[in-house]
Amino acid sequence: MASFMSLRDAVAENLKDGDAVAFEGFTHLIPHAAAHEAIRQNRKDLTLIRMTPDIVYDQMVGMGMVRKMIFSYVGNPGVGLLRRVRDAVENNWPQSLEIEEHSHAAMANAYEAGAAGLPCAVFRGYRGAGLAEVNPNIKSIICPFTGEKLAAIPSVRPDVTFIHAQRADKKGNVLIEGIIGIQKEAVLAAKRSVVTVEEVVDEFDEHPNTCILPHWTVSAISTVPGGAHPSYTHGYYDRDNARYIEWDKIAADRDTFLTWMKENVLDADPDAFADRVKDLRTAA
Amino acid sequence: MASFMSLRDAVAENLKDGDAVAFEGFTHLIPHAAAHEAIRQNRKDLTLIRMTPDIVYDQMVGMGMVRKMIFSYVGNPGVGLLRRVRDAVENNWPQSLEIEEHSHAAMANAYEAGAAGLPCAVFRGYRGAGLAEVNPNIKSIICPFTGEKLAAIPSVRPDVTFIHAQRADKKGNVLIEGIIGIQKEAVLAAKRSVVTVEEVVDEFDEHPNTCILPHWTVSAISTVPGGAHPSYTHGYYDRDNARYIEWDKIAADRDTFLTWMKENVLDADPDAFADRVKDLRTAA
Amino acid sequence: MSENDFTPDEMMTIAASRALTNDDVCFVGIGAPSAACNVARLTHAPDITLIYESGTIGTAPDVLPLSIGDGELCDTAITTVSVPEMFRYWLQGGRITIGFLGAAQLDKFGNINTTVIGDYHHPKTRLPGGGGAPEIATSSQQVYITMKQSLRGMVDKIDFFTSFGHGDGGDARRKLGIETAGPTLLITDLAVWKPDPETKEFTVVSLHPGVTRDEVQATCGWTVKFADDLEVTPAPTELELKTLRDLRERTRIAHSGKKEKAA
Amino acid sequence: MSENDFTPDEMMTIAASRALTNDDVCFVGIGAPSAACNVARLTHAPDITLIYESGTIGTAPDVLPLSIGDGELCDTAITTVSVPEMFRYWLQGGRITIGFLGAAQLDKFGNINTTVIGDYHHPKTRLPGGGGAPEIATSSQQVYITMKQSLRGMVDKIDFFTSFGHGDGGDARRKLGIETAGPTLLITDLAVWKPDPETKEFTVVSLHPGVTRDEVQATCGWTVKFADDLEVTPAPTELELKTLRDLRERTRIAHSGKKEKAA
Repeated sequence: MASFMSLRDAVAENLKDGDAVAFEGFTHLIPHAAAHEAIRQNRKDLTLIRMTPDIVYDQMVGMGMVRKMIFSYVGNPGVGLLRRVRDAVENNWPQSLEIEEHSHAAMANAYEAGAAGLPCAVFRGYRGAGLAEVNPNIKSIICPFTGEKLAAIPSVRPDVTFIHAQRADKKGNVLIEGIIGIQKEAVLAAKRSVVTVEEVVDEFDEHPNTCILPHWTVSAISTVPGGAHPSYTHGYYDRDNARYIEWDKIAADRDTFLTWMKENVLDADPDAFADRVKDLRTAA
Repeated sequence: MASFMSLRDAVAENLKDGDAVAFEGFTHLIPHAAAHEAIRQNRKDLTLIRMTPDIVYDQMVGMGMVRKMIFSYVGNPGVGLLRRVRDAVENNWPQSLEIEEHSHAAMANAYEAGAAGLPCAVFRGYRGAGLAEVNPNIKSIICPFTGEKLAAIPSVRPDVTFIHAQRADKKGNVLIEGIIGIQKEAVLAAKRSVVTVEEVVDEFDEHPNTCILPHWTVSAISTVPGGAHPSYTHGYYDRDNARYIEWDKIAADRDTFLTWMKENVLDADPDAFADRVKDLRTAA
Repeated sequence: MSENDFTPDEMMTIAASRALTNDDVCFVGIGAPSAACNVARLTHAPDITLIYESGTIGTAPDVLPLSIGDGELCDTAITTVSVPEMFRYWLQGGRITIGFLGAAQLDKFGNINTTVIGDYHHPKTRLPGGGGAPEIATSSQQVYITMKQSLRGMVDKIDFFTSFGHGDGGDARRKLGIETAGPTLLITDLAVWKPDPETKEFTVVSLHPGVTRDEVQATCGWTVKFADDLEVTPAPTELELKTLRDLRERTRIAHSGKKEKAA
Repeated sequence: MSENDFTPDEMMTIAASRALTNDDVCFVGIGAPSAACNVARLTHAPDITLIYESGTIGTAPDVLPLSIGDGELCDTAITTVSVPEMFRYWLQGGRITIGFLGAAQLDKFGNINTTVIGDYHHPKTRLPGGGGAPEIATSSQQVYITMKQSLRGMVDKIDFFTSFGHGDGGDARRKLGIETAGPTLLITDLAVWKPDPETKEFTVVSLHPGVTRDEVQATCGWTVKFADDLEVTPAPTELELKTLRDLRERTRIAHSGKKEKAA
């Protein structure tokens, strides 16, 4: 049953050291504010799960919070590499990083299987792919009707999932629209879930088939306007592409990175996000 | 690529004797007009596929068009049994009927697997269920990670699927809304597909995440207002519950059934449907 | 309103409604389960979540649907999802607290037949079949069953295992790898039954007002066990009865209204 | 506008755009593939269906997206679906006619590496990884590849098989049970390549205007085969060039516009 609370309390209550955690978002609706709160609360020994780790995972890895990362594409979308992740993988800075790497199809199926309560995902994939040789969690099953060999990987079942969404209603039902990505599955697959929203409204007046998470599937809801920045929220504000391009420079150097993190994350708070999207607001 | 054509042509071009065919709809949007056209064209030796065979399948079975039926609930929803199907199963009238029976979960997964291009569906099901003993198409696989035994059944891949939908745009994209059921999967799983629609509009102005079948996934579109009657079309007209109750009496007797079929199906045409929903229209 | 001013069917529906709470997420079948769930929603459990297998989640119909896919279920739902999603994410995902089933045949361990009377391949009577029941019975956290008692319905041995209850009793579910609780409540027109903690045999724990042990036994095909501390089901309250009757009257008008219009 | 008034990169993008038709359903990656697909849509193939793995189907962006999930892709799409649906129904379902891939490393059989330079477990350079590529390469009916030629990129032996092309050539795909055609076209900044029907080795079938065989060989890590009937790629038309440049200019303004606003 969704409780409305501050983001600080939501993170404190739901994210523990050692957790397997997904901050999901597929370019759209990336829960930056929630990830920054996790950084401020200095959680350790995390297993980060995400199809497309980007800036916030680069930040958490660079801050030494992460033991392992499960992913399918580790890049700054449209810009290039994630330099903090590279530094961890190539040079163990600030600590070593275990990786479990999949394809998008595999991760999408693994979240789907997690949401569906299954122990594994079954799909046609990884044929001739090198990942099948380096990732022991890629196995296969045989179709009992055709004899076809299909790929199987464990379902993804995070301890806690964080997502950002457009809005909640007063009962705590959560609406996601636009590029909905994998967020619904990531919440349903998780034991606990925290949703930051742009706003809370009395009730929804949407199309009957929109993507809605009923209140009883969500643990906590925090109102954080701009909480996806520099990602975007469809209907609220645009993607701040310049920040993604800029990140490439910030993350290139360890000291520049640490200085930036202190100023923009450690010494900031969730209220800062509303300001950051002021000039990116879209017409409703 | 969707072609706009008369329902007569659409059925003639896409449904052949001996086909495995799904006329799908889950209470909502049942393609009655298309099924009646198939009856008029007197297709034979069909394998009918549907989660919830109801009046139209009762009619096709009673008219001797059906060799086999694959289903998960064979009832007149909210009313009772399907008397023509019973007569075929219990008394071989007008001919014997082979059945392949599943649970809803199994059929839903089998359509999903068909749409996903997989040879089989894998799910947690049929535990302790008698169907697993009488249906040789219910097998199992073992999760390679947990050792859990999961159910597997062949995916559903109809030769042709018929559905009814709210509307198409001029390019042939098809919009389905409300109780969307299994129709999208049934179309994507099939080799060919025919959609009857209430109307054709210039373009859609809907929510970005509505259920839409792109024009290149559909073979033929026919405009048949009222084409779901006595089922309903969300936003257009209500369910004609009285017809479902009435059917129980019509189907109870072979002669009454045959007389009704001649008057209401064989001697009618798709245009008749618009009249049948005249008094059931809902406010837009 | 006196204690006798209600029918056994009304008592059954109201007793079933009382077993539901605000925190429940119910997978609702048509008929008595649907009426019970909606009476609960309209009385003591306004926040209960009702899910129909057609894909409607958190629905609040003003009249009872004739089918599990009536339009009003969608109109009043929080959201409506596809049928594969319903069965994968919501039922198989373990999110349903109560699966509500009816039965054509029921045995004392809560196994249900709605498939055939007689042999499966050469049935005397072909029934509609299981629909969602086989997986509702195993994926819901608990299963509640409602049915009218009769010697034809409550039988020593069902003709077909449409859905699995407690098998031959005891830990039969665990032996099959089923982790959910299965049937934990049976509500008939005469009594409330619960499974014995050990044997899992349904035992009468409460007789509806005015019902005798003999009446229960006379309409049940197995030898009935009664709890030592057998209770009497509280009679329907005025509010419960009025809520159920109003709901049925609204339903009758809605359905007959259509009939007249369309005729 | 003379033949020399275009860059090799422009020629590459335009040559790639010409390979696309109105009937194609393209799974589009970011960068050169995205530009090529949108030039095709804005010139000779207005009805082409562009799909980005973020879930947008039939999208028609006015500017090139920076990421595969930019808002405009959704705004202009016929519909936007979830990511699991995208990979299950649309890619795995066999509905993609052309999967468009780039490469960090490519070998002569169209095998691609975008994962690591060096050993997987102790990489010299950790690249972003495969994303959708492993299954795009096997589930799309055909695969088109675009990349700029370089000795670092076009190598005799790739360090990691991110996605499978024709393996070691011949019927390597069939041996793995892969039924799709795989890489059927490679378009670089210097030439158009097609696999030999038998060996599946990429062979230059067309040199871009002004490009020599030596230039192609000098930027390619394997010994290049040239078709007997080697052609010259038609230079970009005025319309093609204008379309591409206008698209890039609109994109530049849109992205820098944001930058100024946000700074």
